[in-house]
Amino acid sequence: MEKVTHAPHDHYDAEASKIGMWLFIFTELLLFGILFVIYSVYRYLNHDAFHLAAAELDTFTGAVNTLILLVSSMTIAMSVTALQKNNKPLTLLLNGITFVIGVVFLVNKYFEWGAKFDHGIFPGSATLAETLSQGEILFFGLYFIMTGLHALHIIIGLVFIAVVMWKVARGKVHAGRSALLENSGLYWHLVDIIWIFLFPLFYLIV
Amino acid sequence: MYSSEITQASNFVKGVDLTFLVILGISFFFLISLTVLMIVFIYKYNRKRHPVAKQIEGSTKLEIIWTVIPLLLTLLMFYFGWAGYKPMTKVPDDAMEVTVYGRMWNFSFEYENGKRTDTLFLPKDKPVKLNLVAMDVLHSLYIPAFRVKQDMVPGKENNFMWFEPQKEGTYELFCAEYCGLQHSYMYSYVNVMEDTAFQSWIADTTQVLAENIDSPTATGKRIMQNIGCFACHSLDGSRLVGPSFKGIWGEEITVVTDGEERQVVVDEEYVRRSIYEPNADVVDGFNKGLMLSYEGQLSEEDVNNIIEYLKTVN
Amino acid sequence: MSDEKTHIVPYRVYAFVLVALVVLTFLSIAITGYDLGKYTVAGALIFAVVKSFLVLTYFMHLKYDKPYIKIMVGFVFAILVVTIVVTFLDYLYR
Amino acid sequence: MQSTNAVNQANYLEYRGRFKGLFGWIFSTDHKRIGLLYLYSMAVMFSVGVLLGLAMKLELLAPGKTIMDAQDYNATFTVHGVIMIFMVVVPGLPAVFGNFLLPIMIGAKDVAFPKLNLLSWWFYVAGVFLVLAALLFGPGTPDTGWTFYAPYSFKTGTNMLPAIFGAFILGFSSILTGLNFLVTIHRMRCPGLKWSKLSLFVWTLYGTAWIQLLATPVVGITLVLVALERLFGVGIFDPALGGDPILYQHLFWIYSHPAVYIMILPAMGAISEIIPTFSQKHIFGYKAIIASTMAIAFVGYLVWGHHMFTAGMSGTAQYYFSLLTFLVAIPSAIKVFNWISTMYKGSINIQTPFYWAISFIFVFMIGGLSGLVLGALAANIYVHDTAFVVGHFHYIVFGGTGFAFFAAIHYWFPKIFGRMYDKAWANIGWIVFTIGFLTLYSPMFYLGMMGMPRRYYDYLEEFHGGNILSTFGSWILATGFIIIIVNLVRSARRGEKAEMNPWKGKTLEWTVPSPPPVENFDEIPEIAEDDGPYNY
Ligand code: HEA
Ligand code: HEA
Ligand code: HEC
Ligand code: CUA
Ligand SMILES: [Cu+2]
Repeated sequence: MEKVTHAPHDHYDAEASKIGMWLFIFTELLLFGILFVIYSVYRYLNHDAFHLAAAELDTFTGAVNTLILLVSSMTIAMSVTALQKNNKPLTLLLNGITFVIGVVFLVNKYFEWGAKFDHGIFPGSATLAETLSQGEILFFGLYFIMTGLHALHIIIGLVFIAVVMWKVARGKVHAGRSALLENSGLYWHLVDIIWIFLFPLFYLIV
Repeated sequence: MYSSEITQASNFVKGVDLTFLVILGISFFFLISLTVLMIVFIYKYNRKRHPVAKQIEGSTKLEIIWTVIPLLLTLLMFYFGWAGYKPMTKVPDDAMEVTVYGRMWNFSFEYENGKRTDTLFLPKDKPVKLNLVAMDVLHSLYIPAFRVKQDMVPGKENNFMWFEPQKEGTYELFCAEYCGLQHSYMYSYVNVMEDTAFQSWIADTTQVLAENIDSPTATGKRIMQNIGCFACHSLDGSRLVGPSFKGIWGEEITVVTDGEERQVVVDEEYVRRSIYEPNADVVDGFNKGLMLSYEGQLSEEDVNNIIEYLKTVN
Repeated sequence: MSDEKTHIVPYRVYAFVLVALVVLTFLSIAITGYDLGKYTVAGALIFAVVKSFLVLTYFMHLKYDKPYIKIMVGFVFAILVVTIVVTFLDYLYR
Repeated sequence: MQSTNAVNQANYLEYRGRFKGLFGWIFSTDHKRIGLLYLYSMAVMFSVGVLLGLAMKLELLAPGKTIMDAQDYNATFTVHGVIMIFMVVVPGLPAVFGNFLLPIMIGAKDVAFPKLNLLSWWFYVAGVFLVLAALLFGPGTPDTGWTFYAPYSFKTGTNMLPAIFGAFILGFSSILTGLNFLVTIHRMRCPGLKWSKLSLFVWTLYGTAWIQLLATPVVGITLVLVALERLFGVGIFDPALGGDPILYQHLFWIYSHPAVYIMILPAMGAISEIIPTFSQKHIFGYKAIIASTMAIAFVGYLVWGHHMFTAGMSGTAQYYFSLLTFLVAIPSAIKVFNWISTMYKGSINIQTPFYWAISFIFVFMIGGLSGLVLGALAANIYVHDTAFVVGHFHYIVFGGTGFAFFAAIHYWFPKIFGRMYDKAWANIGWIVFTIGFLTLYSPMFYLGMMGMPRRYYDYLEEFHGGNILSTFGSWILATGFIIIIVNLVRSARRGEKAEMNPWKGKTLEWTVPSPPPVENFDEIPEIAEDDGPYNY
């Protein structure tokens, strides 16, 4: 580190904010990781019921959501390149695409959950308790918790992206100070990775 | 350790106590020698006596020594702990079985012939296997004199413990897992007797019969005692977890049914429902979900006896 | 420090990665169509692992980051795996 | 090390920033002020916890009801445990001394993210208020024990939700502090300060920060699940819906065991600073101590199941956890040996911090060795959930972290406040306190071996003797505590002015004035190649 002469408060260290973000991502990974532990334990204990229940979920919606989320991950990754090449409009456009895709993802989720609710499948519902086995109740409990928490992270990610876009537009985030954009990217990729695991575990393995 | 004069109260005492001795022995050795060493250093190398420190940065040899020796010692400790514990998991085939029901906040014991008690009676020198059934939350069955303890987990299959009492006498039995308000009153006793005495005790159902003929009220009270109603309901009007039974018969009370308040009179039907579906009508001012259904545990006849008894509590 | 040399990743790298990810997704959907019995879960998870590996290395720039960041990331995933394994020491042998 | 006196700057206590008075503190991003904010808020919470502890002891003075009902007692030990663990010893040394000293010890002007640092404190306060709200409003104080074991935690009618969310937010505060420290240590070391030259306190903060970061989310999500369970009945831990209560215990201890090392590691770090200073001698086995720190942090992550030996785990898991528990004891042993060897051929200057440090070693050994008893399967089955465990963890949490905290506050007091306390009173406080401590907690080992279960409001007559002695000890302890606190509070305002380096310490914080100026250093120091933190 070279000598810092100005006040510490506005000193900018891109690497510091990057590892700060990574460390935060680690905590998120553990948060979801523990849910995966719970999932695998209950899957192990209620093997057949999980199979049955997973069949209830719509693979198609899940697959669509997976694909669009992957695309959004790419666009936000590209936006960093765009910023580094000093292409501000393209940066904003790519971020905008990511944002829109995130919203579409949520809309899909809304309809998916809505359909489940219409069938009387939601935590604590009477249908669950009366018609389904314990393993299936657990499956849906985990389904709602994990996808719900994931959706919450999408929302946080969207807010993050919106803030970054605003700062890019205002010129506060630019090629020389791109850490914030990169961090929003990192966060968004994390959300993507989690979905990469959620998708097979809930929708695919039937 | 637990009153040393009654050691050997069960077949596990030896293994457990040996583990204690080994670990405590090593521990005291280290505690005392390190403390003494520390005091000696402080005295000897005090600034007055030793004004200039000699700079020593470390010694790899010493580091290795004091990594390896504790390592070996801890492995030894692990070994004793393991060896003392191992037999606790292996139940002999000929063990006598007793089913233990744990609920807030009492134990009840059911023997192979259906007899139920609130104190555990056991024959000496015979292995017993206790099948543990938790009705509501976690409890833990703990008999210090026998050095045994096992949590009772609701919904868990194959939840058991075993031991072989080896000395006649009466021993305490505690609930060792925190289970709510009356946790500290969830204790009972183990009564170990000669095999012959035990056999005649268990075969003796006359006591029950006599009381049956005697009067239903006495039977009702005994059933309630054994299954543990009085952990939550008092007979003298004081408020425990549930409403007191004093003078409830014929009383008009406020209950909450499906979220709505209504008035009911305590009669046979209401009491029966309170026992089989306690959460249908919840007495105003008390918590739902604490009392559990006794469906399958108390027969129609038992409940009739309880009702007869409740009529008399004034 | 803001002038620290940053690696600019060309757009096409990202595009390739996306194609790979999409292909893997379809493959994993296809493969669960077969009845692999016990290996269904393992199969699906392998695809997920490969996909997240791609995301980590390219989208998240790990490839171009200093070694200590890579080590940290690897370490955290290892911790997660170990936690699961140790938990299963209980459930597998109950 | 080269000293850079920033005599021209105002010291951090007097400095006037954007805001005046109280606001100048609670909106300050200065790491030193934040450290003191933690100190004061923790001291308040700690006093509440202590009062609850004394109340419990008074209740246990005799069998039957002494001063409170069973429900109150259960609520009391729950709140006592929650306050002591989540609000006092987990943030404990890192939040107070870590914040104050870390930047100075690595030659930086502040932590990497000063605003985040302030936010952590705000989270801490918010968490505290949420938990307090659970006590004062709603259907009753939580009564589950600090472990919140399922299924009782969603069966009880008491006010669990605010308490759970409070603990969750406290966890968040802890994560942010850890994150901040990690980045600071990675990025802000002054030139020449290689990893192999960091002071040992910084090393323990580093290890602790990793545990905070990686373990705390686990308890966060677990508590959220309990909350969801209460709100919606999802079934995750409810045996009636197929859930497994033992899985709850796994998750809880995956956090809470590493958490005990969050408590003890910085404490060990502080001791590793004090012993060389007062022996005027290089620490013995610098590298071995660092290695043992990291080993504790890592292996400590893998032994959680030793709290569950009677819970109904598989045999394999029990053997594994017991074995690893023994392995994690070895690095602690290494530390003890190195500390004692540091005194060998030193030139020992006996002062209050040193008294605290050696009593730390003593009670820590007792606590740790009793941990070995608990780690052995056969012995654990017998004394699990008895007063023996209560004895173990008070010896090691309170005797370990608590004593180290007192050692640390007496050691760094002149640096923090720029004044010196009355040494005679400090020593009197120490001796009274230590005697009280031993009287209070030693009988618990005995009671546990007699078979008295913990969390018992009432007990049988045979346990009476031990409890009387123990209650008696709690009063001596409280007396000592009052002496110490009064002495410190008085001296912070009226004590003699302290020198820059009263103990002749060698780490960087002794090269700045007492109290340190706002930005710590006028000029960032540079560490020479052959210089190190313990070169006397
Ligand atoms: C600061 C916190 C702290 C620390 C550092 C420790 C350290 C240790 N703890 Fe403790 N523990 C707690 C806090 C802590 N514990 C708490 C709060 C609980 C109760 C939770 C609850 O249920 O509410 C608990 C409970 C607890 C249990 C569960 C008891 C039960 O409920 O049945 C066990 C069991 O193995 C255990 C073991 C150990 C061991 C082996 C160590 C070791 O790390 C100790 C290592 C130290 C030494 C060994 C001493 C120093 C070395 C020497 C003097 C040299 C000689 C040594 C050898 C030859 C090896 N602890
Ligand atoms: C740091 C942790 C800590 C501390 C300091 C204490 C302090 C005290 N504790 Fe304990 N206690 C716990 C942590 C702690 N406790 C936990 C986790 C439980 C388990 C709860 C549960 O079962 O869920 C428990 C349970 C517990 C019980 C058992 C309840 C039961 O099982 O029935 C009892 C019984 O008497 C008790 C008594 C006391 C007393 C009398 C004090 C004190 O009042 C003694 C007086 C202390 C002092 C006078 C000063 C000490 C100074 C410091 C530690 C450093 C200062 C630090 C700062 C200012 C930041 N406590
Ligand atoms: C765990 C504690 C607990 C146990 C054990 C328990 N009860 Fe209850 N009981 C309650 C509570 C709490 C209520 C009030 C709420 C309700 O009605 O569900 C109650 C209500 C009742 C009522 C209605 C009382 C009234 O005033 O209207 C009856 C009758 C009753 N219980 C009988 C019994 C019998 C008989 C047993 C034993 C076989 C028993 N209870 C065991 C907790 C318990
Ligand atoms: Cu049952 Cu405690
Ligand atoms: Cu532990």
